Amino acid sequence: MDLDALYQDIILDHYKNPHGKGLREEFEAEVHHVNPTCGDEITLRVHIEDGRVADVSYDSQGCSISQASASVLYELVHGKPVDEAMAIHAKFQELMQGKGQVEPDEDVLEDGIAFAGVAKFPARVKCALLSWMAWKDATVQSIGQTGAAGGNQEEKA
Amino acid sequence: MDLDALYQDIILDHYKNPHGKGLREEFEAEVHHVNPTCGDEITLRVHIEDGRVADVSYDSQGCSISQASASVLYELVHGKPVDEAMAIHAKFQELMQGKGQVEPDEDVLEDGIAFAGVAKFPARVKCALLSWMAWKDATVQSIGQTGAAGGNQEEKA
Amino acid sequence: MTAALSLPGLLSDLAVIRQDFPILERTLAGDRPLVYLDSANTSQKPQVVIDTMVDHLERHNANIARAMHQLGAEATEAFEAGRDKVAAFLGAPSRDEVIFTKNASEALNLVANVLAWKGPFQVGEGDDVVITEMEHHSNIVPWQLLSQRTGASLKWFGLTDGGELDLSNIDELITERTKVVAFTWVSNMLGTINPVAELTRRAHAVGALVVVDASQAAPQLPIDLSAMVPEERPDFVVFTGHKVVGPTGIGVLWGRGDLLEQLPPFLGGGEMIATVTMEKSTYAGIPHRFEAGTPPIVEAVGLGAAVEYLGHIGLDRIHAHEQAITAYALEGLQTIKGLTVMGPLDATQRGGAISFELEGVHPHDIAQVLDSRGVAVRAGHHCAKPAHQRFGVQASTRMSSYLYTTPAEIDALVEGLEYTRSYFKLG
Amino acid sequence: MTAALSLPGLLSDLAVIRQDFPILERTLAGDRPLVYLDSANTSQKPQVVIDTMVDHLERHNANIARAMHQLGAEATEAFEAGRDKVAAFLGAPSRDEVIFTKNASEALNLVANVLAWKGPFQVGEGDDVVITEMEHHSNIVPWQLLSQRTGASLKWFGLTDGGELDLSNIDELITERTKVVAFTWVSNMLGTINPVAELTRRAHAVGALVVVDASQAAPQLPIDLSAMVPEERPDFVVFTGHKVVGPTGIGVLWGRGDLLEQLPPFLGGGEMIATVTMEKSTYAGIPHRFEAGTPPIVEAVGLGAAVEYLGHIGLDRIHAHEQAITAYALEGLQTIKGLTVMGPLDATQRGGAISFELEGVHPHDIAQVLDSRGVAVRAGHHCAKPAHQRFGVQASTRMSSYLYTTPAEIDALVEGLEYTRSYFKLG
Ligand SMILES: Cc1ncc(COP(=O)(O)O)c(C=O)c1O
Ligand SMILES: Cc1ncc(COP(=O)(O)O)c(C=O)c1O
Repeated sequence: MDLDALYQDIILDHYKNPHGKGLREEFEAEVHHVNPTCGDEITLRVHIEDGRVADVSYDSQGCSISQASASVLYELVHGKPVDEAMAIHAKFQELMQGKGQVEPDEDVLEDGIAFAGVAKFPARVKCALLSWMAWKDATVQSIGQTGAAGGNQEEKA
Repeated sequence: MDLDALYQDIILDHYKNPHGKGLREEFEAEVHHVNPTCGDEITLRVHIEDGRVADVSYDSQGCSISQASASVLYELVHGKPVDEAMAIHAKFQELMQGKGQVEPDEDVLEDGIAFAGVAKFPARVKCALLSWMAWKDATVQSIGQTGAAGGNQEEKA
Repeated sequence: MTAALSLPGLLSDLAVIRQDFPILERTLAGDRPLVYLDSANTSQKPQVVIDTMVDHLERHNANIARAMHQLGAEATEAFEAGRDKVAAFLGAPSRDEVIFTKNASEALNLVANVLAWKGPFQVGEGDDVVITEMEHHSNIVPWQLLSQRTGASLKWFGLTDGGELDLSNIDELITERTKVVAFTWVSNMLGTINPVAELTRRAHAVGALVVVDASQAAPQLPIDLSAMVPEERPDFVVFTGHKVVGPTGIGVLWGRGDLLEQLPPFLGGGEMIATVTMEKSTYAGIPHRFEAGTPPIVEAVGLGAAVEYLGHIGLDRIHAHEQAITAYALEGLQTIKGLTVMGPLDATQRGGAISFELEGVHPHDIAQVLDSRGVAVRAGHHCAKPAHQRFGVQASTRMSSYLYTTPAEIDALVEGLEYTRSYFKLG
Repeated sequence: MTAALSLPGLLSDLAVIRQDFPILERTLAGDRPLVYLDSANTSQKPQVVIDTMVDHLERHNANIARAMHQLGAEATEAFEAGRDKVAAFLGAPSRDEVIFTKNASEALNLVANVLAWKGPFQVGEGDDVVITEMEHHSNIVPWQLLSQRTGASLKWFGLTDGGELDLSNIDELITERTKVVAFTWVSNMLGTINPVAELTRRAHAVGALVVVDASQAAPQLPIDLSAMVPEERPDFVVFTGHKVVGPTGIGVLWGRGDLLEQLPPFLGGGEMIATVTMEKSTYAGIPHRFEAGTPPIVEAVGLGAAVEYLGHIGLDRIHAHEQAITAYALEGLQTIKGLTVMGPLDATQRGGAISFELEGVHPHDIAQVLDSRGVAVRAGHHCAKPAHQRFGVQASTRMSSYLYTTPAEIDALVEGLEYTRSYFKLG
C-alpha cells in the first residue's frame, strides 16, 4: 500500500492547520454526524445568506483524513453560491466513490484533489466524506428554514 | 441397515394388535406426551391400587415402534407392584439408550427384548420411549395423589 | 417404470450439475447410492459454495466494517458482495433493504417482534393479524406470541379440500382492523403456490403490512421484486440460506426501505448503533440497524456464491426442471395402491414438495424402509401441524426434489414405496 | 528489541501451532507477511476447523432432528456432538443448558428480551438492571432497550482511573431492587479481568440474576462452571464462536437449567415447539425451546472442532501464552515515546487486548501506517464508547494476540509504531 498516496502533504497540512474550525454563532441549521464504524464525529453549522454559503463552522474529532477533509470543505464552499457549492459537493463525492478511477478536476476541487489517493482506500472513504455529508444535510435544512432558492432539496441524502 | 432387526415380528404383532389400548375410567393421573420432532402423541392414564399398577390405559397415534412399545409397556407393568414396574422401566430405558450394546434380560423384559434392535436406530429410540416416559410421569403423579408408598418420586424425569 | 431422461423441462445439463454436488457421490450403509429427496428440508451444497467459504476462511478471514486493515477490507468487501448478490437474486429495489439474519425463522420473528414496540406500526388491542392454516410453524408461532403479548387478534385463512387457500371469506378476514397479513408463497407441506399479488393488493388496500415467507419459493421460483407493481409487492420477503444451496446460519429479510427505517430496533449491540452513551443510544441506518453483533460473514460469502450459482443455471430453467420432476413424481406416486397425495395435483400449479399418505403404514415406517434403500424423505408434521390437522392426519411422508434430482431417483422412490407395501404385507 | 523466543509461558510448540493456521502464510500487498494482531475482534481458523466443516458439507449435510434418514442421523449426531463439546469446554453442569445462538450479541439479547415478558423473572417499573461502564455495546444496548421498554432503571458500575471496576458504591448499586447484574468477564478494550465470583455472590445475595459476557474470556481463560460454588456461579454465560477459532454465525448461551425452563420463549418457530395448534402452542424443553428454526448446523460442527482444538492444546497453556505475549507487548509498547496504555499494566491481571493512545497521531492513522507494513490492529471505539468516553478519548488503537502470536510479531508492531512516529514527524 502506498502510504504517500493517502497522506499527501496537502492533507497533512490541513490536518495540522485546519481552516474554519470552531463553531460560530450565525447559523440556521446544526447537524451532528458520526461514523458508526470508527466513532469519528462532527458537529457542523451552516449559515446561508442571499443564496450563498455565508459560513460553515464545525467542531470535529477524527483522523487526519476526516479532519483535513472538513478543512478543505470549508475552503471550497464558504462564500460560494449554494448551487455552485452543491456542484462541488457532487464532484467531491464522485471522486471519493470512484475507487481511484476518477480523474479529479483541479479547477473545481483545488486542494480537494489531494483526496484522489484516499479513494483507493475503501475503509477511508467514509472518513473523507463525513464532513461533506454533514454539510449537505445542514445546507438542505438551512434552505428549508430560510426559504432561499437554489438548493436541490430532493437530493437530500 | 438391517430392517428386520428393527421390525421384529413381535413388534409388528403388537402394532397390529395392541394390548390394553383405549382410555379407561379408573385413574388418578392422566398425561399427554408428544414427540415434538415427529408429532407422535400419547394420552396415558395410570391407576394405582394398593401399591400396584392396577391399570394403564392409553390412546396413541404414531409409528409401529411407538405403538408396539405402548402395548408391550401395558403387558409388562399392569398388575405389577409399582417398585417392580419402575425397575422394569429402568431396564427398558437402559436397553433403549444403550446404542445396541446392552444385552436385554428376557426374564425382566419379555416381549420388550424385541426392541433391542431399535436401540441401533437413534432416530427411533424416542419413538420407543414415548409411552414409557408418559407412564413414569403419570405414575409419579398418581403416587403423589394417592399417597401410596413405593414410588421413587425424586427420580421424576 | 423406467427413467424418463428426456422429460420436457428437465435440465439439459443435469448430469454435469450433479457433479457439482459432492455429496451425491456418497454411498450409504449397505452400499446404497444416496437418493436425496429431502431438499425442501435442506438443500445440498455445490462445490463452488464450499470452496468459496474455504477460500474466505483460509485467506480473507477478518471481522468486517470495524477492521480497517487489509484483511478487514477484503472480508468486508466479500461480505457486502454477498449482500449485493442476494439483492440481485431478489431483484431488490435497493441493496440496503437486504438484512442478514440467522435463518428464515429469525427474519419472521424480527418483523413480528418489532411490531410489539412503540412506533408507527405498533400492533395492539383491537388490531388483527392474519395468517393461514398452511403456514410453517416459523410463520405461526411469532404471530401467536405477538398477539398474546399485545392483545391483537390472530385470524386464519382456511384451506380448501384441494389444499388451496380458501379465499371465500377474505372480506371478513382482511378489514380495516388488519395490521399484518403474513403467508407463505409456496407451502412446504402441500406444495401450493399462493396468489402473492392478489393477497398483497387486498392487504395494501386496507393499509396492512404484508409479510411473505419465501423459504420454499426462493429455491425454485424466479423472484423479481423490482418488477412488481408497488401495490402488489409485499413489504417483507423472507428466505433461508440453506434451502438455496447456501450454508446454514444465514437467512434473509428483505424489507421496504422506508418501512425498515421506521421500525424500532430488534437486537441491540455492536454494528447496529450510530452512537452509544450511558444516557441513550442512536441507531445506524439500514441494513446495519438490524444486524447486531458480528454477522454471519463466511455464511454471507457462501450464500452469495450459492445464489450466483443458481443464477448462472437460471431460475427459469430450475423452475422448469422442478415442474418436470414434480409431474413425473405425481404420476409415479399415483400408481401406488393406497397412496393419497395431499395438495394440488397439477404440477404446473405447485412447488416441488409432495406430501402423501400410504394406507396401512405410518410415515415413519415408510421413511425407515425407504432409508434402508438409500432413499431420503421426510416423515412427520414438517413443522406444519395445523395443516396436518386440517386434513385430519397427524403425520405424512414428504418427498422433495431440487435441481439435482433425476427421474431415476423418482423411480427409486416409487419402487421403494412398492417394497414398503410388500414389507408391511399390505395386499 | 529482538524476538524473545524463549519467554517463559510461551507455547513450546508455537511454530507447529502456527502451521495449523493457513492464513498466517498469507502475504499482503507489498509482499508483507501478515502480522495479525486483531484476534480480540475475530480469531483465525485452524485447518482442522475448516476441514471438519468441509467434510460435513460434502458428506453429511442434512437438516437435523426432523430428518430420520441416514444423512439426517449423521447431521444430528454431528450437531449435537458440537453441543457436547461446548458443554465440556465450559464445564457445564448439563449439556442441555447449552443454547446455540447466532453470536454473543444474540445470546445477550435473548436474555434481555425474554425478561420483558410475563413470567417469574419479568423486569418492570421499580426494578434495577445493573451493568458497567466497560461493557461492549452488545452488553449495553439490550439492557437499554429492556429498561426503555419496561420502565426499569439502568444503573452502571463506574471505572477507576486504572481501568478496574469501581466497586466502592456496590452497596448502592446492588440492592433489593436489582433484578439483573450483567458484566463482562474480560474487557475487550481495557483487558481488565473482573471479579466474577465476588460480583455474582453479591448479586445472588439480593436475588438478582447474573449475566456474564465471556466473549473475551472464553478464548483465553479456562472456564469450569461445574467447579464453581453455586452462589458464585453466574446464571448465564455468553460467548461467540468466531473468537474461539470457530466460524461466524454461531454463539453460545449457557444458562442455569431451571431458570431457562421458566423463561418465556424468545423466537418462535420450527424446532422450539412441543405442539402447535391454531388456538395455542406449547414449547419444547431446553435447549431446543430457545433454538427456533434450522440451527447453525455446520457452524456447530465447526465450533465443536474449534473448542476441541483449544482443549487439546490446553486452555492453561493458552492462558500462559497470552500472558507471556501480553507482558512482552506491554513492555515493548511502553518504550515508545508518547504512548499511553489504557487499562491494567500487570499482564498477570489482565486479558490480551491492549488499547493505547499515541500522542499526536489519530488511531486510524496509526492503524493505516501499521497496515502498510502488514500489521493488523484495530482502531476506533471497539464497540465500547462509554469506556472511551470515561477516559476522555474518542478512539484508541488496540492490539490483541492469541495462541498463534509470536514475540517477533510484537516486535513488528513496536517497530511499526516507531515508524508511525517518524512518518508523522513526531519529535
Ligand atoms: C466483550 C464482548 N462482548 C460481546 C461481543 C460481541 O460478539 P459478537 O459480535 O460475536 O456478537 C464482543 C465482540 O465483538 C466482545 O468483545
Ligand atoms: C415455508 C417455510 N418457512 C420457514 C422455514 C424455516 O426456515 P429456517 O428453519 O431456515 O428458519 C421453512 C423451512 O424449514 C419453510 O419450509
